[in-house]
Amino acid sequence: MTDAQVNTASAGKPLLQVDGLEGWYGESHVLHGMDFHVNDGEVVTLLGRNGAGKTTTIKAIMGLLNKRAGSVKVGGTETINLQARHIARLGVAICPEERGIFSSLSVEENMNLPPKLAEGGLSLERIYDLFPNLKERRRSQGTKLSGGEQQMLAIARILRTGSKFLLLDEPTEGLAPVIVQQIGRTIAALKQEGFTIVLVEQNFRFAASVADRHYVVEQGKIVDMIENEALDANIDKLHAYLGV
Amino acid sequence: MSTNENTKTATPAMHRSVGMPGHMKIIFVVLLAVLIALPFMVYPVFAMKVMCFALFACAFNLLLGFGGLLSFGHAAYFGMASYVCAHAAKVWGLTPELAILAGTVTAALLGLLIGSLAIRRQGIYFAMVTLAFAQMVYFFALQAEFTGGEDGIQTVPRNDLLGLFPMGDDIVFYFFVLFITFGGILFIYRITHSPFGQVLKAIRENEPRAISLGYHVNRYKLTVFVLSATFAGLAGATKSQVFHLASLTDVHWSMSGEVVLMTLLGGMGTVLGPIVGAVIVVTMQNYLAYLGAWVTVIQGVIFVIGVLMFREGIIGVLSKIFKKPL
Amino acid sequence: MSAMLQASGLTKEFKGFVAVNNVDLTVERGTIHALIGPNGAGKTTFFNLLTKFLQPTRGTITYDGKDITSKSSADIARLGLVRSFQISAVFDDLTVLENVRIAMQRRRGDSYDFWRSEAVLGQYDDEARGYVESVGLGEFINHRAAELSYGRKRALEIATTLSLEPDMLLLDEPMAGMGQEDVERISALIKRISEGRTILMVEHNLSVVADLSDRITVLARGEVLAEGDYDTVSKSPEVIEAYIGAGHD
Amino acid sequence: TDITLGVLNDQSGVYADLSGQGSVVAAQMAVADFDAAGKGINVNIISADHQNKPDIASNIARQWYDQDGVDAILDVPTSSTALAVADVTAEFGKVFINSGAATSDLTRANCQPTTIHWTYDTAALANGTGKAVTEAGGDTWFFLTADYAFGHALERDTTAVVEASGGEVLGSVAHPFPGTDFSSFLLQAQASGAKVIGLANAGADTVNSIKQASEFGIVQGGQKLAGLLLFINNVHSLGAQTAQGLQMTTAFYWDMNDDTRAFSERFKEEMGSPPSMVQAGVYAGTLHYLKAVEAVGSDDAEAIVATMKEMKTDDPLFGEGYIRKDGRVIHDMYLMEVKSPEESTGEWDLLKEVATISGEDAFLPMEDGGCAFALAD
Amino acid sequence: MFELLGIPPQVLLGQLLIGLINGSFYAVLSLGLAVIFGLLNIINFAHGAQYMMGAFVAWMLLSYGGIGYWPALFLAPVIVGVIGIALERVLIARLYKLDHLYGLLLTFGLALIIQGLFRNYYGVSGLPYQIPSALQGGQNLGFMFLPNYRGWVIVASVIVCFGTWFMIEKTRLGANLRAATENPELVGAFGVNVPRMITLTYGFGVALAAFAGVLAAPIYSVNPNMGADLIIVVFAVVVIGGMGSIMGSILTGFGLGVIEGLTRVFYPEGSAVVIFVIMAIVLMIKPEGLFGKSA
Ligand SMILES: Nc1ncnc2c1ncn2[C@@H]1O[C@H](COP(=O)(O)OP(=O)(O)OP(=O)(O)O)[C@@H](O)[C@H]1O
Ligand SMILES: Nc1ncnc2c1ncn2[C@@H]1O[C@H](COP(=O)(O)OP(=O)(O)OP(=O)(O)O)[C@@H](O)[C@H]1O
Ligand SMILES: [Mg+2]
Ligand SMILES: [Mg+2]
Repeated sequence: MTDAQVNTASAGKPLLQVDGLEGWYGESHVLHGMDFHVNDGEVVTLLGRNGAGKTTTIKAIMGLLNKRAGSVKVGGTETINLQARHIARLGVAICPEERGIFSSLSVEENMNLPPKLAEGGLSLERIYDLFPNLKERRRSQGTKLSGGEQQMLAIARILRTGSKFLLLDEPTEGLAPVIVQQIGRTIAALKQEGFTIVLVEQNFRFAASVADRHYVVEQGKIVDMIENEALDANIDKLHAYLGV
Repeated sequence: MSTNENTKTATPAMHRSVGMPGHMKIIFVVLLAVLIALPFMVYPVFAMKVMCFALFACAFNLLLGFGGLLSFGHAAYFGMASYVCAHAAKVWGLTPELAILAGTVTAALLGLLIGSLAIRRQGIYFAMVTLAFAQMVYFFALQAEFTGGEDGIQTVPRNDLLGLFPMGDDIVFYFFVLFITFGGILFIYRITHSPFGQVLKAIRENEPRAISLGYHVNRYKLTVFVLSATFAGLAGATKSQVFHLASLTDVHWSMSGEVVLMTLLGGMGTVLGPIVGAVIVVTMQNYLAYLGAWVTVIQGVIFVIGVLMFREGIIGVLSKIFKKPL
Repeated sequence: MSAMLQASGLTKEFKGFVAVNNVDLTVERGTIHALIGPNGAGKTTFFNLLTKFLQPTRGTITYDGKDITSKSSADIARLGLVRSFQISAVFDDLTVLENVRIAMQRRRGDSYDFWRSEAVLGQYDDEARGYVESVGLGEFINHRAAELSYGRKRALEIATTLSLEPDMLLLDEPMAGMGQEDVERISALIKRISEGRTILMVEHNLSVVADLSDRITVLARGEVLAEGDYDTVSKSPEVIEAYIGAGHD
Repeated sequence: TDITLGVLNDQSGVYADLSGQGSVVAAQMAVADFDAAGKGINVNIISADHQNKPDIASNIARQWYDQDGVDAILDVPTSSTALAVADVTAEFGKVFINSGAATSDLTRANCQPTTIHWTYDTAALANGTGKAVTEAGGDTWFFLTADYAFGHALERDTTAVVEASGGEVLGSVAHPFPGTDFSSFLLQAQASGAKVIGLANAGADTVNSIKQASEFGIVQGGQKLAGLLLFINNVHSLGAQTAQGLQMTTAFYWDMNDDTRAFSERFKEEMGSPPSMVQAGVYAGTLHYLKAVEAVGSDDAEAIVATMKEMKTDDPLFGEGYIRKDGRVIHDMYLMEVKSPEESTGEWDLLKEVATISGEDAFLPMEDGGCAFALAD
Repeated sequence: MFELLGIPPQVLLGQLLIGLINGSFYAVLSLGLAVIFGLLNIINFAHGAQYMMGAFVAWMLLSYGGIGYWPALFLAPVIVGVIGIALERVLIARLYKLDHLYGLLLTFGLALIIQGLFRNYYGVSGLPYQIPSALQGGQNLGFMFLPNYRGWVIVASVIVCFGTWFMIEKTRLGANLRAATENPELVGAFGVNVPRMITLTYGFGVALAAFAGVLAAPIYSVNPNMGADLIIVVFAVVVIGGMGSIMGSILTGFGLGVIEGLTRVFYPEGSAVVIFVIMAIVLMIKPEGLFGKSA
């Protein structure tokens, strides 16, 4: 199935256009020609089993993979040969799977670390409203936070930068249900404000509650795309993909 | 499922029922053959020096490459053993094997003392604690009467082996040294490939997990520390018999640095790396001596090139090429 | 029924911050007990206290009738109380088989034998293979652990733990980051191994908790908020507010 | 006859300037001046860096004797390496002509029949400076001693001389070797009230001590510094401004007479600086050795050493002298004083002679030395 | 007047002051080392050589260019810093992904090369460098004669140390630097130019070493070996202070100078080893160092 065929219902123009993306870790070839796109203002998820290549895709978009080929266009700019920091300046921000909290920085310093790239980031008050734990622990060393608190911090800090295109890799992992719901609401709110989000999720119930479309990743390829409205109709197919 | 997981099937760590893998047996046999022929090809004292340092580097590698502990004070064991052995041979008139034993035991005890304090610390702190203690040992060697201070212990005699066989001839003594060092290296190989070695590897990989499995991690670290110090001492003691002298050079921190260099240059965590590293460094010192003032510059250039070109050490690189642990 | 593990008045303070506050907890022999609670509630810290990876500020721990408050981590493991980690813990550079053998070796006690060839470890192979197969990793037995996917690493960790023949297991978020298929496999595995053992686990996946646990303790801000079976706990308004959230079905 | 000479010294470390390549040049000049080739003696000179490590020195010495056919080893500064080389030389029955090392043990407790010690030793330094300074009124001393064998030996020997000359030692402080900051020790020396501060150290340690003494105004305060082992290079690096008035003992100074000036001029063309006393000693030793070879007519070491000890020494740099049975070369030593900047006329015009000390007075008598083989018959 | 262990109090006061002066050198040097280690995870074994280069460049500026002490105090660190930057770009930058042992090995090699080259061209005896005329002479403090220059050394190093501390601990730039040492890729992914930042940091650390070298030139012998043995003492200072703690290395630098100074009075032979004894004790009792954050 090609990308053109599935692209019917979504509004807006593609902010991210990925064509024939290949990716390697050293010698091992992990991405085998990914084709997909994300429109401006959309929330799109990547679903797939462990090891399918979701994280690798995210890293490839962000320019964090040493070896990649194909085409990744962000807002029309070809980024396949750009370094991560130049991609970041196009307004892309990442919340990595392993969270990337800095232990030599306090919570607040972690929060202030990513430079402001554009206007319109969330204010500190709003972030503390969303994640009260962080306010309470803001003077602590970043890695002294509990696993879940670190996850919150990783999300919070890219909301400040003003980047409107977020790559979230399993943002709900290890979070209490209340917080998961809160993150769901946050994502919805961000979408309202015009953010574009690529979300990697294991928890597809959560994914279904926030996303417009879902791409299914298998062995380094996009094997299917399901519109969120059509999810119920396709639930068996999806279960088969995910091996449930 | 993932293609990746199936590509590498015959992994090197695959279990075999025989003790030593075939290619290692061949390498050791060839090595032994070379060593037997060596004194007839190069200057025997030089050959003995190389072997002492090879053993020293292997002992150090046992701790760093297999125990995951970087000691920056191994000169302490090497040097103290060298002093005690020299003193035993010269003042007490002990035979070579007993003098060397005395030196080795001293190193083991020193290792036990320093090790039991140092292993409580990790990483660079561990390295610094060992350095600190080694500096104290150096200070002791400088101040103590019996070490002869700056002059060292000179004119150390080589008494008759077992009180029977004269050892004055370098070629004869060479074979005694060969026995000690080659035996030591084989023993170290065995340690790294023993049940104990497996546990060490596990501890190095993931210490908290090893603890949670019930391992008293510190006892293992201490054991490997003492073993390493002991073999370092064996090397140092033997060296003092080879050269008829023990001096401050052997306890100075730059000696600790040298053994780190040898190991890294050859390839830490490999069996042959330290040996190759020792050969290179000792040869370099020996032959560069004729280049006069440029010696340090050339030495520096070699280290820089070594680090930039052979990051995993020479043997580390070779072992990658041949896809076999060497 | 009798208490397998009992913590009373357990407290941990970090420079002016109380992470675990005067917690009393009893785990009955032969049950699966779940510990849940919001992020930062102190669950991992509590585990660390039980296994002495952290030193309690106050309180006592009794295991199988013995006071273990002053024992070391390794000794606690030797008594049969073994833990897993929130972030998966395997020995990356060892093969699957060797990972399991390391644990068995400790139980048999030849681990200091530095003069013997590792070939003697071959004696454990058959038994180790059994544990590996029991978690469904048979076909990966000679792979380096580093090459396994996340879910399989968790399975390997459990196999390793099991080979110690522990009486009690502490599992910290065994399902975190796992795909659906793995969640179900590991759930089934936990159920299977709970036979004749006592398990205390931390988990955020509520359906797993509901499915597996006999009893649940909810921790919040370092204190016990509620305790009981799933139905009782999940209906408690405090728990819903602090943890489950209104939107959960 | 074919002769191979090995110059073994420090070519990269702290003594490289006063021995090093300059000693090799000095040996070559001796060969040329002797016109060895014209006399049918084919001399080959090799050299190596012992890095001040006795094991390296001993290894090289062995290899030289065993494999490279070296007949005599020259120079070898630092006591520990010199003692090691002396032993190896005796073992192989070759010749060792030391110039660079200070330890008087080379001709005392650790003497060897094959060792010749040319230029200076701790006893001579002590005798020179210690005696002259004490007799000139500096009768209370305080020592700054490098905390290793050499420093302690120097302090011990000088103390003996000072006391024998009617002086008194008020105290001493041992500083780590090598050290960088001496101000603390200097303050202790200052507080002692001694008239003379004896510097029983060498190289950069001595230079730093003197530099800092001037900074703390110690000389202005009325105390006098005595450098027990100072080479011309050290004085040069201090500069006349800082070092003026300092007294020191030396076996050789380039500006003593026409012969030394002529030699030094040639040497300076090669090396860029005038020779140190160590380099001068290598020259003189080589020359004397070659004379003995010519006399013997072969490379028979035992005969050569015997001839060297029999023949009077006589060369342009050290003048006339002789070699004692224990291997000690007896020649005059000089007490010098550093010129003030006004007196100095050139970069290297640094010293003026205060007194000549005859060889018999400068070096310890053999009877007191404890050299077993020399005293045996 | 009372005496402490036979030492008159005015002598003791003098010794304390001297210790503080030596501590100034430790502080500036260990600060540079701590900056480089803390932020780049490289144990810069060439630090001693770079300190020596600072002194030499000052000497060269004077002898070849007639440029005196005061301009040299600024110029020499800049020149040596630029050389450091070149080294970092060409050589050290290739090692960041590896264990810090390799950085140590490489910089050790660099130190050998630098020292060897200087020895070949300038010999080992040392070169004269005079105290600037404005700072000649000294003050009689009653208990001791304090050379003006030594007083200046304390002032200059205190200013430099605290300036550096402020920059790293209290500014955004510093936070970026600290983060970049932990996970340079991620910091890059936030849009920060990490390689340039790291290069400049190395250059800055090297410049600190050179600054200490210029300070030292008038009072210590300017010779190629002047920094050779310093590195392990200075590194010990960093460890005692707590690795990664900038303030720790500053305060420890001054503190150890004083302790070493006192040892020189009571047990002079031991003054070379006292820092290591303290290091062993500190690491046994408080492994993260006096001012380090606990792991
Ligand atoms: N650093 C690495 N080096 C080598 N191979 C890797 C590396 N990281 C991931 N892989 C391999 O690449 C493949 C894709 O991994 P990736 O992390 O993208 O999966 P994922 O879909 O994000 O899985 P998960 O849901 O477990 O996070 C897997 O087979 C994995 O084993
Ligand atoms: N070493 C430490 N120093 C200071 N505070 C700490 C330390 N370890 C944990 N904390 C704090 O203690 C609290 C409890 O942490 P803990 O890791 O036990 O939470 P948790 O219940 O396991 O949370 P999660 O579900 O997110 O893993 C957190 O607020 C954390 O920030
Ligand atoms: Mg992933
Ligand atoms: Mg937790």
